[in-house]
Amino acid sequence: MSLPNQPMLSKGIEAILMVSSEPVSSERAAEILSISVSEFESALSELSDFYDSSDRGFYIQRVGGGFRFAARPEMKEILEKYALSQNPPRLSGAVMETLAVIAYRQPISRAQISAIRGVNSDHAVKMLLSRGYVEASSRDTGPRGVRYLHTTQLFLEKLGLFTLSDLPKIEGFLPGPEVAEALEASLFESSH
Amino acid sequence: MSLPNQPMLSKGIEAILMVSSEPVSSERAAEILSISVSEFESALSELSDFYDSSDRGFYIQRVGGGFRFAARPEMKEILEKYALSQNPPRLSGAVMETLAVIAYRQPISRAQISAIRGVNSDHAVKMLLSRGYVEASSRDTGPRGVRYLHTTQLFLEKLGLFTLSDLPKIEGFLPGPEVAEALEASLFESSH
Amino acid sequence: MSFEVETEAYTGPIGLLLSLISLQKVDLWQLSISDLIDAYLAELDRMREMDLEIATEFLVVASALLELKCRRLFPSDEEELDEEFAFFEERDLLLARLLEVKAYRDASQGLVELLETASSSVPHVGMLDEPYLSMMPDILTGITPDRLARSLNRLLVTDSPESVDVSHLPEHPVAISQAAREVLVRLMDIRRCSFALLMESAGSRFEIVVGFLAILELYRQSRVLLDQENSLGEISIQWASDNLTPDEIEEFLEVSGFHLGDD
Repeated sequence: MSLPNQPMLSKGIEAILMVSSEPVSSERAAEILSISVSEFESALSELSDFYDSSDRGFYIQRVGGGFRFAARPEMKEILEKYALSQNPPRLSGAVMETLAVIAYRQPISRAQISAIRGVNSDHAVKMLLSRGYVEASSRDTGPRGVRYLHTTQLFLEKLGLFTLSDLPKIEGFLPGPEVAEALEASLFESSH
Repeated sequence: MSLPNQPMLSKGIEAILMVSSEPVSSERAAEILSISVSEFESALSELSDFYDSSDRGFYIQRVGGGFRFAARPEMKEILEKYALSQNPPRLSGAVMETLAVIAYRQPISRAQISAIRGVNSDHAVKMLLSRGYVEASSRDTGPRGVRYLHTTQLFLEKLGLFTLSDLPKIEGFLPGPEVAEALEASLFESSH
Repeated sequence: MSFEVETEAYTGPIGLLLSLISLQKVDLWQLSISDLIDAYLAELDRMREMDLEIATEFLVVASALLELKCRRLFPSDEEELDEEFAFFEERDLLLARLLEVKAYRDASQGLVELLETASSSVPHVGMLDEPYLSMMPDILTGITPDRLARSLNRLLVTDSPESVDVSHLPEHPVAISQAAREVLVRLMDIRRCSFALLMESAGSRFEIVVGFLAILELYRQSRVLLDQENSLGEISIQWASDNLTPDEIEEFLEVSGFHLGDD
């Protein structure tokens, strides 16, 4: 099979991105275009550069394990006027904390989440399930049929992440030695 | 009000077309961009010419009283391969939930669905409409010309149901139209 | 509005625990949970408004303390551990746990920022038109009416009936029939006895409760008479059956259905 010439290739990529309702993976796009993944990626990055340098109102966003078209964030004002700023209601601190536990510790059961947070987290989990940020997978089933939760593709998309490994490292959030020492000191004092 | 310079204007048009799920009318686009309709149309036709001459994979299609981005018809082969490579068919939780709300509470408006689900459901509705599982009926038209959605014969066939009354009973209470409208009003308030 | 406790080193939910422990000069091991709740309620009163977030923070802290107290009250089998060593171990566990909770809380703030940044990028949601659309595999494949109903139920049923987890309760081999048998055998000899004396050998509160239920059941069947002079006073139990041999007692227990309570 002959390799499509460059303009034809970028045309094909544009057509695919234009009809996709969700991010398209390199593997799938390469297969549709009958080229190798690395050929696809180099053509994609060339196209992406073209959009950036020619100052278009959209760009190629790398998210959720694939690629998609998105309006440039700097066009925010116009999009707001277009009434697209219909952000869903913000999630409460408790729900976000539950989401963090699931994101970093997946797969994880409801009971394990509650144990870590020290409070029953069923309501927060339900909220996350209904938003589609997490799901209970049948493949991750523990003893006694306990179903484990994991984050979804939508979660990655909503957070603008390509893969889970793009999550900020949890180690970065562990309190520093000063906090640990201060805590330790208080615990020590109060108990003696 | 100053007229945005040409590149800025085409950037704005691109951003709007890129995020629209429906064709955008000249009047609406001109209003968002704070320019006259004729200014918009001349900028749009310039942009359209640019896509044609630079041989892109998409073009500006004039359809249904407005404009939208569409993949070029000549990309037929790639679009076919794209359609066929869609696997595995997977109904997302959001789409499934939206379908369930429509099935059990039809006829129902998009806004009522969003109110019941607590999140904007337009994309899910669009997906279901495009697949022919639900349709907007002209006979069920509510106040302010709101069109109501209901499931189709195809939906019944796909689920192996004879009539809608064969749907399993649900445990929860599905809010009636008044409640859904009140919910909708409160959502609307809280987001403004 | 948040319950901000200010200490020199730290401000926040974990500070709540520390300030409650240190400001009140409460020894962690002597800490009364009710004191903690009083302090918390006083703080709530000061704020004049119930805040779910704060209540949650409080619960995190209180449950951590309760867990520690429980471990203290019910030492494990290897309790011969050096007292000091055990203390260090518990303190480290608490410390590690508090640090973990704080890490997730801070990480959730990071996720909020990611969400906000990402929300400024509005994606293009494309869609295939015909004739390509109908080439795509059907998305309702494998969807049953039941799955549809389940999906809706998940959305609507806010308080799904959940079974109460009783796995933390000790399994006691004490059955009411056994207790009733013992009561009858003892009363057969001494005819009259106080409840306190009868329960003298009971090893746990649970056994006392079972013993009490057994006596109530015997009373209901007119096998014993009960007498109590004043409320909270001593309960006196009197034999009301004709003399029964152990075999007859066994038979009586069978007939009266006590055996059903076994296992």
